[in-house]
Amino acid sequence: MISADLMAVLPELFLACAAIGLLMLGVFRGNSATQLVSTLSVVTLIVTFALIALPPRPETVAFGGLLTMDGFGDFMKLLVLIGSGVSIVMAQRYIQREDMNRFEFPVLMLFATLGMMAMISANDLISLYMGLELQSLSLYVVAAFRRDNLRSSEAGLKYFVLGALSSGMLLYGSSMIYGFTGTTNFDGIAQTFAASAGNDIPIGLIVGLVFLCAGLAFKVSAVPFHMWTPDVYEGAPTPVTAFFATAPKIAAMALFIRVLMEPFGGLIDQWQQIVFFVSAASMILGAFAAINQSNIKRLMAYSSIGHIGYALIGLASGTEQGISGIVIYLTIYVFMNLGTFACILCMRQKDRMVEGIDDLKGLSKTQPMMALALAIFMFSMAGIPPLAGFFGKLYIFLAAIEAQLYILAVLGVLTSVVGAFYYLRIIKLMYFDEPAESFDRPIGREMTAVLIITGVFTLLFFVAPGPVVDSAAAAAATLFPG
Amino acid sequence: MFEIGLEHYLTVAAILFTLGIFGIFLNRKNVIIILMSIELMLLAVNINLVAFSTHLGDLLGQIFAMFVLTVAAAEAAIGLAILVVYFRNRGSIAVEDINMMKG
Amino acid sequence: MDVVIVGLPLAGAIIAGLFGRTIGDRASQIVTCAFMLLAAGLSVAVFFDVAIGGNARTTELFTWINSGDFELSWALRVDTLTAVMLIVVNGVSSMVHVYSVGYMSHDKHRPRFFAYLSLFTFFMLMLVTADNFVQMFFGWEGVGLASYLLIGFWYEKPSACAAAIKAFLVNRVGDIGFALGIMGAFVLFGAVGFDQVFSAVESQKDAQFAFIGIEGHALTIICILLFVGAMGKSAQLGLHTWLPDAMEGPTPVSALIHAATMVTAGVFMLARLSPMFEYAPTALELVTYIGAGTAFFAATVGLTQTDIKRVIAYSTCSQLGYMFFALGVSAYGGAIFHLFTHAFFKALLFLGAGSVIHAMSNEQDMRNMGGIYKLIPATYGLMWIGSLALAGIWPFAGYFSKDLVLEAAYADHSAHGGFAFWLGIAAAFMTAFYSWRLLFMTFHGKPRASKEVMSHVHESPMVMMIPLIVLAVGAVFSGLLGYNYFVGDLRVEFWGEALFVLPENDTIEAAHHVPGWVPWLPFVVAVSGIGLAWLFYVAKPDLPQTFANAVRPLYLFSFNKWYFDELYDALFVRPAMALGRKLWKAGDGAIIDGFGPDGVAESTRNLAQRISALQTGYVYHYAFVMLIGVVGLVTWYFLTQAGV
Amino acid sequence: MTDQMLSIITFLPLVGVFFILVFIRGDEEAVARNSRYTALWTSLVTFAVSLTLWFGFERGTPEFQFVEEYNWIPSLGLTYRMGVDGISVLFVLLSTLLTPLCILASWDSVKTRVREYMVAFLALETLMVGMFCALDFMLFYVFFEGVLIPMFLIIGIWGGARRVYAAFKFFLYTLLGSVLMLLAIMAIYFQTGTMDIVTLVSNAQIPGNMQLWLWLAFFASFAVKVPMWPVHTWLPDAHVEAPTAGSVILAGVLLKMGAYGFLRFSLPIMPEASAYFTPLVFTLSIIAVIYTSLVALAQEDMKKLIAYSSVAHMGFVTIGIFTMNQQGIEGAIFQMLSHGIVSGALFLCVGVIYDRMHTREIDRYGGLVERMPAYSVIFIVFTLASVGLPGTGGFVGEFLVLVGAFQANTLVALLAASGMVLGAAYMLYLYRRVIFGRLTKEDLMTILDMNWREKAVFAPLLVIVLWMGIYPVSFLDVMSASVSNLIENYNATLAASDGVSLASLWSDK
Amino acid sequence: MIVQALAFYLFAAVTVAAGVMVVSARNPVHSVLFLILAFFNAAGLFVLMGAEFLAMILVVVYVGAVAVLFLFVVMMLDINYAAMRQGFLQYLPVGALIGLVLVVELALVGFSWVASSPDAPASLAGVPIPPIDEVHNTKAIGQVVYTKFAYLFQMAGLVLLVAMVGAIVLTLRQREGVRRQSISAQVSRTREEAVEIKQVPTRSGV
Repeated sequence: MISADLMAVLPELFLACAAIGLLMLGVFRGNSATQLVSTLSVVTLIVTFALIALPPRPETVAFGGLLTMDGFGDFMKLLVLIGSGVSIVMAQRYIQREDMNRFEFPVLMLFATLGMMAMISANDLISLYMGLELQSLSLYVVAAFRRDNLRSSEAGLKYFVLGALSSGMLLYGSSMIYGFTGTTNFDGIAQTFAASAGNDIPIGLIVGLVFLCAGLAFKVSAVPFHMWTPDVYEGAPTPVTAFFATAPKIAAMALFIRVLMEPFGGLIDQWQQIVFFVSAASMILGAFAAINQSNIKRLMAYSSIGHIGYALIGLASGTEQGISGIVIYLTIYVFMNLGTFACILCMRQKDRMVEGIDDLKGLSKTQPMMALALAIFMFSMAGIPPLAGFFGKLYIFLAAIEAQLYILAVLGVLTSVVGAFYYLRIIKLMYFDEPAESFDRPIGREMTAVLIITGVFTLLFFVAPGPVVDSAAAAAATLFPG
Repeated sequence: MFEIGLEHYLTVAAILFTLGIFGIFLNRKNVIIILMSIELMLLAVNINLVAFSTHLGDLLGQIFAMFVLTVAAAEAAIGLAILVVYFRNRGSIAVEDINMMKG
Repeated sequence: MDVVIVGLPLAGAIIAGLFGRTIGDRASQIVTCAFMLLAAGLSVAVFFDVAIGGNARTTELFTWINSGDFELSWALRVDTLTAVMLIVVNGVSSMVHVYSVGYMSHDKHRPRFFAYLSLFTFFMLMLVTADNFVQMFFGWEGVGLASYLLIGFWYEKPSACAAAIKAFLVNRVGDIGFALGIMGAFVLFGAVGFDQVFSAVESQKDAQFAFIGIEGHALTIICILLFVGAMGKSAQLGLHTWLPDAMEGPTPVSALIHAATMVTAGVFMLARLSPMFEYAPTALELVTYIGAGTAFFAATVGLTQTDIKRVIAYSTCSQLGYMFFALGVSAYGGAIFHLFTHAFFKALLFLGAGSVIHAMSNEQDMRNMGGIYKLIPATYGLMWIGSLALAGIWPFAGYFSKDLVLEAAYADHSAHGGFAFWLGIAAAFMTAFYSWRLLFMTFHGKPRASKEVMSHVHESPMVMMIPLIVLAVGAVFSGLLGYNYFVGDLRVEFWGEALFVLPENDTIEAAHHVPGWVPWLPFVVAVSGIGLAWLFYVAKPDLPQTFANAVRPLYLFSFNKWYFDELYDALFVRPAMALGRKLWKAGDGAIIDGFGPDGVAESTRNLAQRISALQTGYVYHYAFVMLIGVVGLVTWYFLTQAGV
Repeated sequence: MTDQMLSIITFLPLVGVFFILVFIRGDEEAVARNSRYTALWTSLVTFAVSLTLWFGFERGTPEFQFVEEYNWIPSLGLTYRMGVDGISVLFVLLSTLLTPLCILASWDSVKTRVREYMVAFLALETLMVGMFCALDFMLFYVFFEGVLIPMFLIIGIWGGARRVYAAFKFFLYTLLGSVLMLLAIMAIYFQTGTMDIVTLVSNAQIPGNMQLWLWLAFFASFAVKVPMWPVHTWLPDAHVEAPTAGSVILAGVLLKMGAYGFLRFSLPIMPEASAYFTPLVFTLSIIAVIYTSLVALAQEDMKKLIAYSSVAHMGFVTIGIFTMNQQGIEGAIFQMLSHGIVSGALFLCVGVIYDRMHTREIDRYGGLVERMPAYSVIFIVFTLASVGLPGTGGFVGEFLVLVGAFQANTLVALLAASGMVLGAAYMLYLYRRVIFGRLTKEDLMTILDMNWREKAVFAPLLVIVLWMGIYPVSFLDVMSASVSNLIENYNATLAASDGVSLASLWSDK
Repeated sequence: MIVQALAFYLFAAVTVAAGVMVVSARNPVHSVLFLILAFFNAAGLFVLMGAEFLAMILVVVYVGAVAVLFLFVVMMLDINYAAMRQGFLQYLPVGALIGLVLVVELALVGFSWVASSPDAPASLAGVPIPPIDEVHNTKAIGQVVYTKFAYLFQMAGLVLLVAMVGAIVLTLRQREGVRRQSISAQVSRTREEAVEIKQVPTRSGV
């Protein structure tokens, strides 16, 4: 039994062991080994990726119901691994330049990734909590990783305080749920609803669910639990922000989906209202608040809030269509965001990072290819066809219409128009304005590679959306047995 | 009145939890108090869990509580570490001073 | 041959217009004049073939528009009516072309001018040869265009440009009516070809039809709409304001377009559509009233004008009124007859006036003329011929046509007929008066021009005089020769199918049987008008001033053309410009943009400001927001799920 | 080969883009020159290829032709399906015709970032052509919206002083409309289970009450695109600020997209709602015709004036479409085509003098005929075509629309006809102020007439506008079968339904 | 029964009171001390509920380690705690209201449990508490933690590892100029490099 369990968690196991191994390597070799450790971290992630992607993985429940391995989880894990891997790649140069050159950085990223994978697979409130905390603690640290930088440490502090508050809420909710169902296991919880046929739902359970959702909504940074996002995105070191914007979002979203769809699938009428509200509020805030920003990282924070709002529409619909919509959306979102952050990481003048949106002025003249890439990402985020972002929104809205969530759909398209405004503003700066000071060149081979890959993906997604769409749909389908 | 049931424990936990939250947003003095408030919240959660555990006759709640305690300790460590780092940079941990980034 | 007649002017226009600068002024003139003369010659041949030989025909060229039932082709329909018009158009046009060679000899844009003239002729020919409404509309608008171009020929003069636009726009107003009439005809008859429509009139004569909510007799409505078109083109009361201003164009243009041909297009149209109008008595009545009113109104204005060309222009307007009331009393042949004779003498008058202007170094104001009859005797004589024809003195052409028109009006024995008759008589008196006022002021009395101008006064060259003489011949003999064919005993064979009159409406027949005093009355008033003019301007030259002062309001009313221009300016032109500006600034700018995109953008920005102000940076605020979120949701569930 | 004809036409410009981006290297001068030539040749070849549509198109049948179909996103039932019928084929040709002319017109006037400019234009061509060919709803939407991107850049980068404002207004305004349509498309998909336009057009089966909502959503998109009053204000700004060629494409093709949408979707798919809302469309169109004509009278900027005239002309188009009879609809299509040519040419006319004087203010001109006779001739021809003089393309469409409108509602016809007067007023007034008058302005004394390149741009337009006026049958024949089929279906559906009412708009959700 | 109730009320009251003081004490040191008091009393509550092991580790781990850590940091940072800033009272009414609402709601939830589920769904209990006279609490926990919940136990280990790494990476500073012991260097010294043998000539001095 144990060996079967271990086989089921082989990727996670490998990742954990490799992380510890790399930690030891770092400890013995000192900070001079940072480059080595981070390269090896990327290798580790690639191997983990392969371990998930390549061998056939039957749908199993491991450790007596604590973890579940299914297609949905695997797909989301792959996305997380992509996010983490690319973030580490992009961080390599940065941590050298910005006095962060310590081997713990990639190791902590690995631990965070591990935590995310644990979250995604969680099939029990306790394993959910443990995975979440493993992830969160690592993230608190990497957010504050530039310890001599006030912004970075402020970001870490804020993230920590609010994160701890949110885990407190999540825990309180968990305890309620435990109390009112008598179990923490997802399958068990689901069974209680099956038994009670959904007509006699104790209020405590709903309150527990609200608290749980609050905790999860914090992790996906959905309004009104989003307040940390802009500050942390701004303050954290840029590669970390890139990381924040991708991997943890995916993991938290996966968790959110799993929790609501599997154990609480029977309570859809109740939580739909929460998700509805949270989604609407996120879309609105994401669209409006970004307009005023002058710091591009901050802008991306609001943008990600908005994107999460869209993704949550799919969740609100609670249908298979909706979930596959989210999966597709998040896939595209990861690529767009990584590309955008690659551009942001290239914003260096005289060997110093700049983050002002105005620094992008006239980029199309000084660095046309980078401007082109960023323009592609911006149009894509705005959801203009034929770029990838449009298809993400398309699937989400399709789900909303199918589930007759017309209000959310209308709200979604309206806010996407408002959102388009600030994406366009960046394009305007790059293309319509006269050049300001140009950025340092060259931008580095790995950045070029990231830009090209994500850019081509975003631009040409429409040519053959089939593979991504189909595998995402297949992944989502595993949440809907029968 | 003298029959101490689950609801009594839950009420105590609720009060403690609320106190914890209060501590976070009413406090202007320093961040350490916030960390302590978080500890209070987690304590409330633990009381909840144990109370449910006892009344359900199920050990799971206590095990959950144990892991919560473990994590809370880790959290406290990280929190204090970040706090120290922040203090070194800013020279203050007054909550009101932590607003370099906003808008 | 029909195609050649129509095509020659177009070819001339294209050659002169596009290649005029390459081939030079002289070649352009030769080409256009030659083509026109050729066309005129051919027209005469066609006239004999068709009108006398009774050989009406239609040449179909190729399909034009084909949309569902809305089918029509480019086609040339030549019957007697067309043949008459061909003579008029090509005859006058060729004369004007030749005349212009002399008149425009100092202008540097001659090829352009001749191209315009030929182009106009082409459109006019398309109009008269149309076999369907839409092609007629094509010619209709085309002559409008040519008129616009020719009026604005001297583009450097702001007044010319303004007059050109005014002419085009006022015509357009009429054209709306025409267009709507065509559409009505299409709706009613399901076709726009004349043959189909005319053959269907009988069956639809009682059809009802709703137009802008007004239910009414279909044919009447359609005919009135069509008549509105004719009013525009033929400068009838209400839509006449462009015609006097059109005198800004070179004088040959005035002769060709604004006297002989284009302005008579309305008359032609109504005659062409006689099968329809015959079944719309109310429309005919309206035509009569408008025509009579115009005849009278224009004559009153003509009394006081001082610009030599404007006087003639008002006279044209007035004569057109005669033609219209002739149409209105179903005397189609009479109307066309008057059109025919009028073309000659009015062109003659205009060209004569042009000759005077030419002689006076482009002076047009009669108050600055006088005493030149000895210097340009030929012109003087020709002007006399023209005026006599206009006034309707036997045996000049006008006598035959005008008298017949008035007799027909009288013979209609109806209220509108009577109205037309008496106004017509009054107008005839005034016509004679202002014609001789013109003659006397221009040629007699003491010279009022400067010495220098007077020293240059000279007779026009032969190239200008020959057309004048040709036209003068027409002005003298056309009435006499045409009377029998147009309105006399031969009229039935002559017109053939081209005109249609219900037997009970045949006023021409009736006109031959009016009381004896009726034919004499016009002659009498004409002679007395001439006498009065002699009294005012030759015998007692200070009398006009005294008289004008005595009836000053009336004088001003006439002098200012009944204030039509001022009225329209206040009613349409100014409000349109002001409204446009207001709609632009206030409507588009303040309201639509203000509440629309700009307003939304502004409030979005405001909202954005507020929302990002929420992000205070303080951890406790953030925690507070989270708390509110949670408490809010929990409370929501407590409220909605209570009892569950 | 011919099986993929539409795809070839659609994506041929992208081959040019590829060449420009990949193969053109060198100093700025060389890049600019080579980009120009590459773009020109690409678009000319595209046009030449597209002529096969003209010759190969079988008249007299309402069927879609040149149809091709491939899987795209099978899970959603989305296919890559292209095809043209009598309505769309002409717009494809219009697009392929105008693009090379635009490129030629920008030859000298665009001096900066020539490479990007040409790329944007070729990409725009692909999107425009694709939009008219698309037979899958989502594919249509992708092209429909995608057009915004290159146009936004064209206005924003190469535009005038207030280009940023104009570009944003254009983009956001039209985006706002379109996204609502997106939702409606989805709703149709769930209602009918297909995104195949051919199926939908012939047999949509959407309940009447739902139609009203869907119709309004489509209306939001198309009305902005057309643009109809009162959502037209983006147009003057966009036109004024866009570079000449941008204005040409904007007026020539992009405005047609909205009207095309009405024709292709609103009428056949939602016939009951269309019938229900016809009075609304008529009202707005009439206001558009009169209102914008009056506004045009007051303009001081040439491009703005022509832009407003576009709104007025498109008002005729919308009237024609909703008359629901052969003349009205054919007139509307014809009017769109001729307006595409005429307003394009007018913008080019403005461009000619703008390139010389760098101002569009009417007061800065006057008496140009003195120095620029050829220009004056061309300008007057297109002015008159815009005025709707018989014998030019402008007349046929306008007249047919009025004929159609007269059958539907005489008051509409009367009021719309008043646009004929106002149209003549502002156009002739413009012409007079620019061309006529005495040449007094110092800086105009040395202005040069058009060169061979400019004449080459106008020559085909001139030929077409006269061809359309004198022998319009060659165009009407192409569309008539499709239009009559459309009307038959429409009437059949209406006859079968028991109507809808506004009350039902709010009930039943 | 009465004793139990009295004990509960005592512990509960002190816990809550101490909690209030944690939040409101002016001096952070006092706050920490009140926190410790709260923990002690909560441990008492745990004992009342039969969770002895948890009560034990609450005292040992929390009071012994975490709270002391707090105290340590408070002292180390040497914060001036004098100023009670403005704005506290400003938010108090709203905050108090919301807090009150929350408390009431959460308490209501507690009472609803009793009302809604009178008999515990014991069938669902994955890990039933063995009778106290057979297996005591600590042992019962021990029996499952390393078997059934081994995965969680490992995860807890990783969490602690991350906490450790994080704390070190954030706070450990290697100052320049501080002399350190290098054991390997010391150990690997050889005689040759440590000792230099000087041949000092006699009678000439060094």
